[in-house]
Parts: sequence; structure tokens; C-alpha cells
Amino acid sequence: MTRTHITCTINGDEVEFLCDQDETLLDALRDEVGLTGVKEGCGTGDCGACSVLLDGRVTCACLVFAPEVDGTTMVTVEGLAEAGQLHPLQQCFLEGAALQCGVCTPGFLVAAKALLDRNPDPTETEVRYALAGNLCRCTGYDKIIRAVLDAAADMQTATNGGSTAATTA
Amino acid sequence: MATVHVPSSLRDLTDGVAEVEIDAPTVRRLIAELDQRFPGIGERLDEGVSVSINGEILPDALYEEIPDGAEIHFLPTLSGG
Amino acid sequence: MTVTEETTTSGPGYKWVGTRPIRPDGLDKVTGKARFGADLALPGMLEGAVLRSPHAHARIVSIDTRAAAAMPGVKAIVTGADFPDPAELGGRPDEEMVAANIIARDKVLYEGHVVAAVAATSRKQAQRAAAAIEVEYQPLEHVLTVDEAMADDAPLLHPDLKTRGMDPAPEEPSNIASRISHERGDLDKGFAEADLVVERTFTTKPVHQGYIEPHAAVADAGENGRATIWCSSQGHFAMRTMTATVLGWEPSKLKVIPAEIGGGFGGKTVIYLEPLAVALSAKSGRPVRLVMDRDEVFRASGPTSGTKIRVKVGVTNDGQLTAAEAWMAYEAGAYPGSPVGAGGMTILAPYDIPNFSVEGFDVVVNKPKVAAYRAPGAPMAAFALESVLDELAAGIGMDPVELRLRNAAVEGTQASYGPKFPRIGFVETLEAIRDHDHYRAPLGPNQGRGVASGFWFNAGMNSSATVHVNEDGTMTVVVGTPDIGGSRASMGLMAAEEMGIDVAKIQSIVADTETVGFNDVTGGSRVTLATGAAVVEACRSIKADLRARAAKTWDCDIEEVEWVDGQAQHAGGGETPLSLQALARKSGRTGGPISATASLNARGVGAAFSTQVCDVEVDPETGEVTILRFTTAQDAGTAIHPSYVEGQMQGGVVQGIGWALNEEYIHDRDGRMENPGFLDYRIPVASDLPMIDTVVVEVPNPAHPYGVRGVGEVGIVPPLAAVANAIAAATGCRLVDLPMSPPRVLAAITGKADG
Amino acid sequence: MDYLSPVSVEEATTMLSQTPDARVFAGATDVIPQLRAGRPEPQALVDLKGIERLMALSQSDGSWTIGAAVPTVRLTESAELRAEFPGLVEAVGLIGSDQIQSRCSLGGNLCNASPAADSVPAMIVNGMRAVVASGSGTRTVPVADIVTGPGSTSLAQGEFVVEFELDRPPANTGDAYLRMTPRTEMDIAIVGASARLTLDDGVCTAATIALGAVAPTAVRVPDAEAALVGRPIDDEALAAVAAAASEACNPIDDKRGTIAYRRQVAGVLARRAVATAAERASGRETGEHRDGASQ
Repeated sequence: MTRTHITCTINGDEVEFLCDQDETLLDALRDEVGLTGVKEGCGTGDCGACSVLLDGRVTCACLVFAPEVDGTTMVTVEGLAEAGQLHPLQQCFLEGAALQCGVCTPGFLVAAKALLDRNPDPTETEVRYALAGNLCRCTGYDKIIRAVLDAAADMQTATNGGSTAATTA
Repeated sequence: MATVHVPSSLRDLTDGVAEVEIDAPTVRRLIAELDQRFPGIGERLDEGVSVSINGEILPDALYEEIPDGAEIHFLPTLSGG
Repeated sequence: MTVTEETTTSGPGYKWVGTRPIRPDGLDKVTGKARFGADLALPGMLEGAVLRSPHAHARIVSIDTRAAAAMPGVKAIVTGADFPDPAELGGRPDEEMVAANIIARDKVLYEGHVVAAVAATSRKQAQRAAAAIEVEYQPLEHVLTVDEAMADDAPLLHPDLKTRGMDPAPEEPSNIASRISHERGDLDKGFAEADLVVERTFTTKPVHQGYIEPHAAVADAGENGRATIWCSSQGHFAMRTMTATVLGWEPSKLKVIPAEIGGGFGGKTVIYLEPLAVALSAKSGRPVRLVMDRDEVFRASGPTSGTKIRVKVGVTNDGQLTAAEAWMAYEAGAYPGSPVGAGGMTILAPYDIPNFSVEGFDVVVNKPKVAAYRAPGAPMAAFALESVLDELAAGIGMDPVELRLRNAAVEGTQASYGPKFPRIGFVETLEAIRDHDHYRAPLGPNQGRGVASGFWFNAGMNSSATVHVNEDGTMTVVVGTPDIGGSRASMGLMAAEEMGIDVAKIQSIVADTETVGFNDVTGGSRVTLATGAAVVEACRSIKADLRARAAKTWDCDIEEVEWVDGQAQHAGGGETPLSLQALARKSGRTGGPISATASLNARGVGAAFSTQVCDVEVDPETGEVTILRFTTAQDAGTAIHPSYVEGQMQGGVVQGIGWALNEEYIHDRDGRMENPGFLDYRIPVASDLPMIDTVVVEVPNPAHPYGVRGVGEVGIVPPLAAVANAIAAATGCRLVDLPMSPPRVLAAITGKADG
Repeated sequence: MDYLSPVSVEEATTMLSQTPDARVFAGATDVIPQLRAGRPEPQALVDLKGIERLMALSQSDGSWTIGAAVPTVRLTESAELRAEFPGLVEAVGLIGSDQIQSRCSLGGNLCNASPAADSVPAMIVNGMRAVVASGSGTRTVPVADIVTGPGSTSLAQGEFVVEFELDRPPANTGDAYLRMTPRTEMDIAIVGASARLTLDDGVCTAATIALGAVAPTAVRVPDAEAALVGRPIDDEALAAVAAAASEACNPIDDKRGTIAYRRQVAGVLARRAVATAAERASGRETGEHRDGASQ
């Protein structure tokens, strides 16, 4: 089968790769582009471990055909930190012990970024529903939800330039 | 003299006897004594079994000394999940 | 960082133990750099696929691989004939079972049982070739539940299987692999003394560990009869041992390199793909990667047992438990080895009951062979017992925590499974819940509150650790127990405490089977205890070495040198202290590199207890159950890294909630799993849950240098009953069959209204 | 499988006529799992998202036009659409996670022809029409006439839905959708119920009620509708709705639910959906959603 040539932007870089026409974006990112931070937990869109931002929208890479992404812009977990500076979500996940095994973490971080991009000050309930497409079997979600709320508060503080302490209690 | 409690899973070898008194200085000798009395039990106690002496569970007790009057239990070695 | 969970610290004034530093592997895990099982690719690597049985029980008449082998890109195919006959391995029976489970020979025993495996130049090619293998099956009758399997005329899975533990030993084979029993006192007398006796029968379905990372293995077999395996597991040494057994190799011919592991909960203590990958690599001469799909994980890797448990307990009006009787049958899956033994040992363990009898059966059925799952065997047992205790408490008008307190095992109580308990913290967990504001918070209409407790042994087992002092005064801690939930951090904390240096100066790593001494699996809540003890012991050797070197430097006796705050100090104060860094820099001139290893089979395992309280709201018209609030109190001994202790407690609770409410294996009449995916195998999602409040009770384990008990497992033991008891309080309906899904709950409510 | 990406309706119909064994898709959220589960591979996959008309969302004085491939997140983000059709937006918002919402579409949710599709009862009660294209032009059909059974539709080979037409509601009209799932999210409806009511001074002047997941296709419940029209929405009327809805079920026992459960809960949800729709129609609704989304 003829392989398809794709040009797209991933994590700020122009990337070209070849893929099969019926290959999923998940397989292409992992096997053709080498971005193995994007994880396969189910391959059917039920766990969110392969979450990426595709033209700004959070999407399961396992439910996208690779040829669809020609000309698009994507962000994966590998692109969250900028210039060596961790994203506040990454920092809060670390400080808040919001990961145990860590395999769901890339998907959670990407989905949480999508949430905070459109809703910088979510309630606990909003965070829980926004992250319902990401399964975690280790943490019981408690510390993940707190970390996202903490990150939102940190980002609000940074944006407002204020010095209010961020708390989630 | 120590009191040895035989787990139910081994009582097919002890004719249903659940408790025996044995005089042995170490766990290794105690198992040998048991095997003399109940042939075949030594092999079954050789693997996958922990020894409890007076409540302390000892996974590597073969050379452990047995105090007088000790309560000895054999437990399956459980690992967990 | 605001920490809202409660921690009751009763331990001595540690400097590092009990703090919450960022875990050493955290950065790689939030940036996508961490390499899990499926993330490794080698030059020239082939991709594999596995052909699995579509039948629950069938004889394999023939396997024809010729057409598949001729397909483009196909480099190797293996079937059962390529492996040693398990019966001739000369190993223990359980090793034969592992081997037979890896690949079928003449019979398949469950849907998903491996029949063949293929390596090809792409995964798709391998899958197509696997589908092109022609297998002729002769379907056989199957059994799916303990009732079916224990019936007199049941079709047999293993024609030679005779029940162990029966007296007299049975002459006829059956599907009952073994019987266990425990008894004490006089049952009839005990029940006669009771004012109230409750007897009920409970059932639970098989449930899966549900780790998010599917099994994966890469193998590279060389021409010198050796092979290297990269895989994610709970213990690479165990993977090596088991893989070698199945292949008929010497373990030392295999090197296993641990990948990061994406969850295990017991399910990754066993092998599935590793021997297939090695065999395919040996046959093709190229590295081979095998990765399970999610549906393969469900169909063919170990869930835990479905069970049927009958419990009868008697109590006096003043709350003394007088007698208990339990009959327990656990599905083992296709090969013997259900956790009924642990179920029978744990079911009564939290309580001091003078008269009891426990009888359990390990029963084979045509489902995947069960694997360990977090406190294996205990949650279903506790579901049964703790539900009955709830009913007894209600029946005599006593607070359910009070009933448990009156009968709780304490130091010196002879445990139902044999020995006397050392110092344990069960009472403290009960008091923590009784005194928690949650326990007194008001409830609204259709809401109910339930409590339950649980026990787990925890494990010790073998661990080795090596500690190096680097030339810059930092330290490297090398362990061989995979880090699933933050154990690198807790190893670092114990080493920091021991050495008196900043935890940031300690790097903890998990090394392969050739780089560190033997280690048993990460399981049984044992790593912080056992590997931690090895790390502490190695650090103490290093401290002794450092003191000796300082003594030589100062020309004094070693007894005059103390190790305080990360430096050698002269007891008389006459010398300038020597820091770790200073001693490290000069190590080449004072005796060479500073390094120590400790290996041990850990003693002093501390038993773990948990008590939990749960509030639910039940929609009386739909049966929908909402978890409103949940608090768990657990004795951790000492919380080395409290955040990860809380995380273990919360994770265990939520797995238990899933088990209680919605998780189950659903099989059709042909024995095929109907819900092998995360859409219909419903593990809890974030929006299903409230925060899980934790109370870390610390009753230090006197046998561990830092009082550690182990925290990984016991949290999953109480929730099944806690949720059931809360539903009973909300609806007046006692649910005895899991899961308590909306149709079941509504049927109970409707049945009560009709009745 | 070939991946084809037409940029016009005409190009797509041509492709489909040239490749009879082709399957159209929009978000691929059903196609990929089905292929993975072993469904036969088509010769070609035709991605409809490159066609501007299928990705357009517009409103005029009298109606909305929703492209068949518009990802549902654009519908749930539309404050205007939510204000006019809160029940429809609730339904599409339940189709899956945020990840799925970025991709799934009304066209896909309808044409996948699952009896449990969340958006379909809501589309039916709102009288939505599907504009269907083929080589010979377009035709307009009620949404209720598209699905004929589990996995099957009335669309001919080579036909696909281009867009949906949705008339703006008359005054004092409200709709609602409720579903029963064991989990709060990431689940398939065991029962779904949609209702739309128009009130005049507290008296119901029009009612449509449809159920999902209780029959081979989504079903209207005429007896429940008849029990409402011309009456106030009181307990008696609601009880009649519940009874009629249970009666209208033709469910199966399957891994997700039993016949008895589906019948019983269909009545409950139909009654609750009617009550919510009535509140909305009378402007009394307070509008707190469990997912925290504001009205």
C-alpha cells in the first residue's frame, strides 16, 4: 500500500512523516514520529491515555486516522513544558503526588490543559466532568483533581499578578 | 517442648491430628521430627510455607532456634497483589 | 502546596521520614519521557500477534500454520509444540499451571487461551497471519460458575484433578482443586449462646485489576542461548524465573530489564507474553515486541475470583460475637490457584470470636486463570462478613463501630488463622472513624451511611538493595523492586533519614536482574517494608564504613566517631567534622569506593487494618447509587511519604467502590466475555466520585526500623461492604450480590415494595 | 483501506458511486472501534469533514442548519443553541467524553444506528430533518425515518447526511433529555428519554416524547403525548406519561440492562423529562446541571 506523506505541526515544530492510510494517529505518533509519551490504554477512546490537542481540541489519538492530520497543529504531553519550564499543571501534579504509576498522566495533563484553556477557573465538579474521559486506576482521582484546581489557582495568580495564596481546601 | 499447630491443608498427612508436641532445638530439626512421625509432611513444608514462632512470622526460619514452650504455626506464604 | 488530608503523626521526630518531596521519577512521568512496556523499539524489531481460543472449552484437533507462514512479512510462528511439555518440566504443580496457561497444547480451557503467536514485519501483518492460522477445535461442555463446576455431573477441566485437603482423599477427579478449613471452639455451643444469629449467602463476580497499561514485552534472543527481555511487570526477577521455567531454560540465561509499569495491582506478578516473545525472537533471530490489546487484557489476563460465600454469625444482646461459620467457594479460572486460602484466613481475622469454622474451596472454571488482585481473596470475604455484622448491629440496636470495637482483635489475640497478633492498630482505625466528624454528619432523604473494616497480612519476602556514595557526596540507591506508586521516593526518604543528608542528594533507581541482587515482586504491600529494610541496612553498613574512615583520619577509635546530620563527628569535639562529601572525595585514599549491599528475607511483617465510612444516596426510582462522601482510616505503621500513603488508601477505596457498584465480567452462554473493554467494564470515572478523605493512623510496626507496615492493599478490603451497608441504610434492602448496579438495586427496592 | 477526503458533496457522491464498498465517516469515534473489534474492512474510508457544508453551523430567522459532521463540542459551546434547545444540547453533550465531543457529530450518532444513541430521541422530539445527498441530488427526510434497526438505516448505498434542519421553537416551548447509565459519564444509555412541550397558560398545547435504548430504534410514545395535550402538567398527567412510556418499550435483556429494568426506568425518565421540559417551557427552570455547565 502506498504510504501517505503528512506535514503538520507538533509541539511547535513542523513535522513530516509517512503513514499507512488506515493507520491511527496514535500509532503514527508513537511509531512514525517517536512521541511515545502518547499512551495506548484501550485503542477505543475509552481511557484518554492518548489524549492530544488537535487544532486546540482535546482528542483521543486512537480515534483519528493519521491522514486526517495533514496541515493540522497538535500538542502532546511532550510539548507542555516550554523552554525548559514545566507547565503549572505538570508542577502541581508533581507537588501534589497526582500520579502513581504515571501511565495515565500524559493524557490527564493534556485534557486538563484543554479544560484550563477554555475555563481558567473551574469548580471541582467541572474538573471531574471534564476529566471523565481519562481513566486512572491508581489514585482514585482525588489528588489529580486537587492538582488541576491548584494549577488553575496558580495560573490565575500569575495572570492577575497578585500574591494571593492558592489553596484548594 | 513446643506446641505445633498443623494447618488443615496438611491434616491429610497427620490422620486429622491438629496439634502435636515436639521437642526440637531448631525449625529444621522440628520439620525433620514431624516428617518422621508423618511421612511426606516435610516435603509439603519445604516450599511456600512460613513458620510463626510465638506470633512472629518468619519466612526464613529454617535455622531459627525454638524456645521452650513455643507455639508454632505453619502458614502458607502469601504474597499479595 | 496545600495539603488537606489529615495525618496523625505519632512517630518520633524524623527529619525526612514523613515529608512529601517530589518523587525522583516524577519529571519523566509528567513530560512523557518515562518508558513503559510498549515504548521500547529496537533496530530490526518485529511485531507480534497472538491467536487466542474463541471457545471456552475445546479440544485442539489440529493447527495448520502453513498458509500463515507463507504470508508476506511473516518471520516466525510458535504453537504449544514449540515449548516443553509442562508436565515434563519437573517443576512444582503451580509452575506447570503457569506454563500451561501461557500456550495451550491439546485443550483450550477458556476464551482467550493462547493457541499460537506470530512475529512479522508489522503488527497488522502479524495479526493477519495469526487470523490465517487454521485451527480445528472440538468444542467441549464448559462450566462458568462454582455452582456449575461443583455439580455432580459437571464436565471436568482437568481429568486428573483430585481435591487436596480432603480427608479421606477423594478417589474421583472433580473441578475442586483444594479444600481449606480453620476451626476453633464449639460451634453449636457458640450459636446456642447467641441472642441473634444472621445467615446469608453472598456472590461476587470476577473483576479485573484494570491497570491502564496493557501487558507488553520486547525480547531479543541472541545466538549464544541467552535472551534479554524488556517488560513492565511487578517484578522482573519473577518474570525471569517464570519465563525460564516455561521455556525450559536456566534463569541466568535471561536478563530482564524493567520498564516503567503502568499499574499492576497484582495482575503483573505473572507472565503472559514474555515466553512467547522469547520463542518468537529465538525462531526469527530478530527482536520481537508483543503488546496486548485491551480486549486481550480482559479476556486472557488474570482477573480475581468470582465467589460464593455463605456466612452465619451469632451475637449476644450486649454485642459479644459468639460464633461464626463461613463456607467459601472461589473461582480459580482455568487452573487451580484462587485466593480462597487468603480469603479463609482473613474473613474472621479482625475479630476475636471464640467459636468458628471456616471451609473454603478452590474451584476451576472455564474462565481466565485468576491472578492476584490487591489483598487477594480478602475483599469478597470481608463483603460477606462485614455485611452480616452490619445486620447484627442493627438487630441488637448497637452502633456498628461499637460492635466492632467490642470484638476487635488486639495485641495478643489469637488470630483466626493461627498465631497471636503482635501490636496492631485495628482499634485505632475504628476509633478514628467513630471520632471523625463524617460519622456524625447529618444525612438527607434516600441517603444512608455504612461502615466496614478490613484486614490484610502484608508480605515481607526477599529484597536486595545496593547503596553507592558518589564522589560528589550524593548517593545512589539501587533497588530491584519496580516502582508503581512512588517507592523510589520512600526509599530515598529512608536513606536520607538514615544518612542525615538531604533527600535531594539521593537518586533511587530500579535496576535490572543483573545489576542488583534478587528481589521478589512489588506486591503484598511489601516494598516499603522489605526493600526499605534492605536500604536501611545497606545505609547502616555505609555509616559504619564512613565512621571507620573518619576514625582512621583522626587516628582515634571508631567508638569515638558519631554519624550526626550527614557528617562524622568526633565525640570529644576535638576534630572538624567530616561531611559525606569530604569523605567521599577522599575515598580513593581511605579504602576505595564507598558502597554497600544488603539482602534479606524480610521479617517483622506488620498486619494492616482499615476502617471506612461511606455515605450514599440511592435514587429509589432508578436504583442509581451516588457516593456522597467517603472516609478511610488505615494503620500505616509509619507513613514514610504521606502523599503516596494517602494515594494508596484512596486508590484502594475507589477500586473497591468500582467492585461494589459496577465492575463485573459478563459472559454469554457460550462462555465468551461480552464486555472486554473500558466502555462496558465500568471502572469508576472522576465524575462518579467525591474526594476520598484519609486518616493515616500510625501505630508503628515495632519490627521495622521506621515502623513501616505496608499500605498498598488493605484499603480495597472494606469498601464492598461499606457501600452495601450504606445502601442498606438508605433503602432498607440488603444486597448480597455484586455488583450493586442500578438494575440490581432497583430490583431489590421493587421487590421489597412488592413483598 | 484507502483514505479519501472529498471537499464537496458532489466529489463525495462521485467517490461513493465509484467505490461501492466505501464507508463515510465524520468523527471516526464509532468507525475505528468497530474496525478494531473485527467489523469487515471497507475498501475505502471517506472523510466528510473536508466538505465545508457538513462542517457549517448557522441560524436564520426560522431555523438552524447543523452540518452533519460538526463536532458536538461546537453545539454544546453555542449559547444560542443551548438557550433554545437545552434538551438537545444536553443529549449531544452526553455522547462521550470531552475527547469524543471534539470529534463526534450528529450525523455520525444518527447513522451509526445504535438504539442507544443519545442525540436521536432529542432530534426526534424537536422535529429535526436530515438533508440526504446522493448522486442524484438531495432529499429531505425526518430524522425519525433514518434509522430502521440496530446498525441499519434507510439510506441507500452511496447516500449520506449532509446537514440537519431544526426549526426554531414556538414560544413557551421547552425540551429535555435524560438518560440512565451506571456511570455518570463514559457510558451507553440503558434508557434515554426526551420530551418537548409547548404550554399555553399552563396547559400543554403540543408534546412529543421519544425513548432511546428500549427498542430496536428510538421510539415515539404517542400515548404519552396524547395524555398531555390539552391538559395541565400535573401528577396525574405525569403518571399517565410514565405508564405509557413503559408500555411503549420493546426492549431486550443484554449486558447493559434487563427488560424489566428498562421498562420501569423508561417510565421514570419520561416522566422526569416531561416535568423538566414543562418547567423550561414555563420559564421556571433554575437550570443547574450536574456537569456544572451553565445555561
